[in-house]
Amino acid sequence: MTRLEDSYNVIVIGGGPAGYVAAIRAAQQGAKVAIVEKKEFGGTCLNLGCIPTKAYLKSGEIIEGMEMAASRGIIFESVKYKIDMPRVVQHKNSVVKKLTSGVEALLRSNKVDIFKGVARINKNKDVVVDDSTVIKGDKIILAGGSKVSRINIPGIDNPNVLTSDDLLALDVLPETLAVIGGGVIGIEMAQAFEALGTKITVIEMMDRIIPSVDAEASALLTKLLKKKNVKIMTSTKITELADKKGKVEVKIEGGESVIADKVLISIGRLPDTEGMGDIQFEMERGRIKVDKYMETSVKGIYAPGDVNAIKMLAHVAFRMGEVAADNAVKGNHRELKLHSAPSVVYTHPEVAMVGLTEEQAREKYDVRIGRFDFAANGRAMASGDNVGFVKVIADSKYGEILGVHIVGPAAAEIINQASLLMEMEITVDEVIKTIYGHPTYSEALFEACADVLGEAVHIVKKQK
Amino acid sequence: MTRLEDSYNVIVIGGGPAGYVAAIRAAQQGAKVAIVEKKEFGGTCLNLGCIPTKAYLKSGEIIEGMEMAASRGIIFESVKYKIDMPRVVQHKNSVVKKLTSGVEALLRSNKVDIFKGVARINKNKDVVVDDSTVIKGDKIILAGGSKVSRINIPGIDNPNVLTSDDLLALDVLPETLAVIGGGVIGIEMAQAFEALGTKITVIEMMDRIIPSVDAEASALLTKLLKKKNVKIMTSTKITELADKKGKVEVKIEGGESVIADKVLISIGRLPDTEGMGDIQFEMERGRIKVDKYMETSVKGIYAPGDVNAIKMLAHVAFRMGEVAADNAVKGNHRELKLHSAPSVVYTHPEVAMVGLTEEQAREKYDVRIGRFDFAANGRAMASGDNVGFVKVIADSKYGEILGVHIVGPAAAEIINQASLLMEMEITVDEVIKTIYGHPTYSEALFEACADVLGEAVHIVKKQK
Amino acid sequence: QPPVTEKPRRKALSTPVARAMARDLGIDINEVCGTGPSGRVTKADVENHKSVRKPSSLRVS
Ligand SMILES: Cc1cc2nc3c(=O)[nH]c(=O)nc-3n(C[C@H](O)[C@H](O)[C@H](O)COP(=O)(O)OP(=O)(O)OC[C@H]3O[C@@H](n4cnc5c(N)ncnc54)[C@H](O)[C@@H]3O)c2cc1C
Ligand SMILES: Cc1cc2nc3c(=O)[nH]c(=O)nc-3n(C[C@H](O)[C@H](O)[C@H](O)COP(=O)(O)OP(=O)(O)OC[C@H]3O[C@@H](n4cnc5c(N)ncnc54)[C@H](O)[C@@H]3O)c2cc1C
Repeated sequence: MTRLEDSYNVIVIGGGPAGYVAAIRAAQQGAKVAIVEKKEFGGTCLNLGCIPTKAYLKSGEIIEGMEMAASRGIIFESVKYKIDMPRVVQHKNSVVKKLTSGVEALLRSNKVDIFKGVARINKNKDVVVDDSTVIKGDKIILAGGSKVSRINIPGIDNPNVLTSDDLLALDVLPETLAVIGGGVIGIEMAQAFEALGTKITVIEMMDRIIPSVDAEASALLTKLLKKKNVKIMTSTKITELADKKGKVEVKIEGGESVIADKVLISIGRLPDTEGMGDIQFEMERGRIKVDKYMETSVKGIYAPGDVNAIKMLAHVAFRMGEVAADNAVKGNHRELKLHSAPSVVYTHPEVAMVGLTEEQAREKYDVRIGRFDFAANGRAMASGDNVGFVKVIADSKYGEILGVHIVGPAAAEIINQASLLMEMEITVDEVIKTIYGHPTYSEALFEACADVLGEAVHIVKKQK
Repeated sequence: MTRLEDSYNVIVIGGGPAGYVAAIRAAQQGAKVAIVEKKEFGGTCLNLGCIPTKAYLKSGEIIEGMEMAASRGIIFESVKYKIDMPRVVQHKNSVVKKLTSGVEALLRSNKVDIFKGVARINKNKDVVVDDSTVIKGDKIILAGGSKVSRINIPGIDNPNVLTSDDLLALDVLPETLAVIGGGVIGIEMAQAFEALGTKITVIEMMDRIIPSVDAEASALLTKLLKKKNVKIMTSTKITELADKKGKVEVKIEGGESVIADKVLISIGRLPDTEGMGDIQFEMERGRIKVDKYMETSVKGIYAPGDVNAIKMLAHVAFRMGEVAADNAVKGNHRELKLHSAPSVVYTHPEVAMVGLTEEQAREKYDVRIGRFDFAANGRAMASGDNVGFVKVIADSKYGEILGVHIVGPAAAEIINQASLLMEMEITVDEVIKTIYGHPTYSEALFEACADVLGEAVHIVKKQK
Repeated sequence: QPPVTEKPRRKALSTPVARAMARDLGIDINEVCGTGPSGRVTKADVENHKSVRKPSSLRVS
């Protein structure tokens, strides 16, 4: 075993969003930092998550644009196209490569020492890389992230049963795909492959897809996906995955089987706890427990990001990494706050939310709802992208914004404004003092806030 | 002459953004309101401005999407297309029609009485429609808007010399177009027609196009337009428009002529003061002077929107209309504030700004600049739309945001966030407390704010 | 030469929700100690102020 001379203020395990941000942040504050990564920098997000899916979805948008071209007077000689799947994958990989090498450059420019290999913490709280190199540090940030979770169901090992990792590497477009699990990942994949031309069936156990978003948003998304011929089965349980002459037969409890070329299992993700090594952490159903400072039950070891499974999102991992770094370097002082962290589903149209759903808000507050439909938004009309709405949930006493739910164009961008409103405790009456540029999609947020107050100009007045 | 029995609390002249918003707002506050419109509701903005241009620009985006499809693995059978110009115009008209009839529905639902015809104010401060119907009211809101301004230059009456109104009605796509005046309207038109396939030359008197935006933004836009083969001539004066066998020869002072099928004159707009009738207002170079309450020199008559030419933008007209209505109905109490009104140029990529330019800010403040390039933004990369930057200008004492300048994807949406920050006096260190969703274009604003503080994680650290 | 790392200081600010709540409860917002970003007075600060205030008004000084 090699023993390194160097000793660090902070050692980070894992180079995903939580880890690389923690490392850079700690370095920015003057700490001497090492980071250990066993695969590629950027973690799930850059390599197998956020970025690859968005590259595919954009391709889908191009195809949709093309399909509405004729009605706008752009007459293509032919509207036929084929998907060159190896090229799709290669394009995606080249985007990923640029971003991951970008992360490495960021780390180097901040003088973070880079170790490649599997890190495990030993009994002395040293970090051991590939069972050989020992690194010593004052504090450890364990940001191992997550991996796909599997279900224990007969036939799960069929080679045509895929994880999202596998699906994103596939260089033959499947004709048919069954998506088991209609959460965010399942639905984004469904949307992406639908746009490329695959025939999709989504199978969800709960009574609606993406149960985490507002009921109305989920319902509209369901309707829109069905219109694109995505088959959606809710309240449906699968019992077995059987081989059927090279296809997969997905057996359904009390119903007819679904046959598909490939099956995507997208039922959730589990913390990757390989880095724990010899340390016993307080756990909670496979997750490393952390306090509001992102510190684990073991003093001096922090665990930001998917590894604590509080909210498995890249931007949450970013923030957790920042908080962990600040506390590791300067002592526990910065608390994690997540009440204004948005969630986005990158479908077309996009679905986005922040704060409470209407159901949740009504339990705790006396609420007023403001609503604006994109059907009446000038930019949405001009762009032919006018399905959806913005719903603002405010408390009726102070006009505080409790939640915002959007289905529609630019939802992912508009929701950041809503997050800012919530973070800065800006009331609906203050929002409408701001001048929103015209024509913009985000005017819909302005109008929805005005509607909370009964002052929206662009909403037809209900007659009594 | 008919004499109406009815008398109104507020009479609005002009049904454009300033006028229809004023009418609805006044009605919402319980006033009895009449509105007079001589052409179509929605004014310049809906009929001949914001909306038609954005419909064209979206079509351009579809074509650009198509052009990058192959690199993403979407192989179209043919990438050839032709523009069916009558259909382009008809599509645009159908969007416009939906929106303008929407405005009429809004007015009716708010019980605003509608008069069609030319309104003029007589000596008694009554409003006379088409020299026949007299309407009496307590207050008048004169929102006559603006019309194209012409220059006195030989050859201006050549039928191939067009205004933006004419160009948007054209149902034969010109092969070549000379754009006289490289302001917002000229450049948007250049972009739109370039995308449809016209060969464009922009001729601008000043030393850069869109001189109102930040120098760096103007320079980047120039570069990008040139890459698309738009020819841009700055510091260039024209002397004559001569007929040249059915084409137009644009003669240039001290230089070679530009020959084009059509010439667009986009050198500015002038207030439409037809509604003034017999009233003498205090004027300023053709503009009706108003105070901060939007009231003219004549008590009880307000003049919001382009007619006062303070800032000829639709969203500014909206706000002025609101302010005028509030003051007309409840007495002067609400002041117009424009410091956080954004401006957008709907090119591709979009250009947007709010507040001071870097030059202006440096004159008055000790500033710090934060900057983030879309080249390092994940969503921009995944979408293949990664040219441009966000620049945040903050004062170094309090971190107050003085100006934000954006060239890049979703700039028009992101700028509304920046307006909100300025309006709410949110400092850069507060912005970065907010969690921005990932991957989004607006993360670039977050990073630029962090850069002001030297805390951006996603910017390569400069080595000393 | 080490870089000047003096961070921008800020104005005394309050959030709109905090202002609405203070108005409603008859609390002078300027008396509330701000703990939010930039020292901005937040809703939580007004709520805390409220609970701190009560006993202090009983105190005889
Ligand atoms: C298909 C898909 C799409 C998604 N889309 C989005 C989206 O649009 N927006 C969003 O916010 N989130 C999205 N997510 C979630 C997002 O990817 C995660 O929340 C985020 O990556 C979590 O960051 P992390 O750093 O905690 O973990 P990870 O990204 O998983 O990174 C952990 C890193 O640690 C390394 N590692 C683990 N253990 C060790 C060890 N012992 N030694 C050395 N290295 C180790 C791993 O190799 C990995 O690189 C998506 C996820 C998936 C699967
Ligand atoms: C090509 C182009 C593109 C533009 N793009 C944008 C953009 O993207 N964003 C933006 O913010 N702004 C844009 N503008 C500017 C925007 O259109 C104007 O700022 C806005 O329309 C001003 O509103 P207004 O109500 O003051 O005037 P107008 O829209 O001009 O409306 C005035 C109305 O009053 C009527 N009227 C006038 N006199 C009388 C009378 N005596 N009796 C009865 N009716 C009368 C007119 O018929 C008209 O309908 C654009 C303008 C042009 C020309």
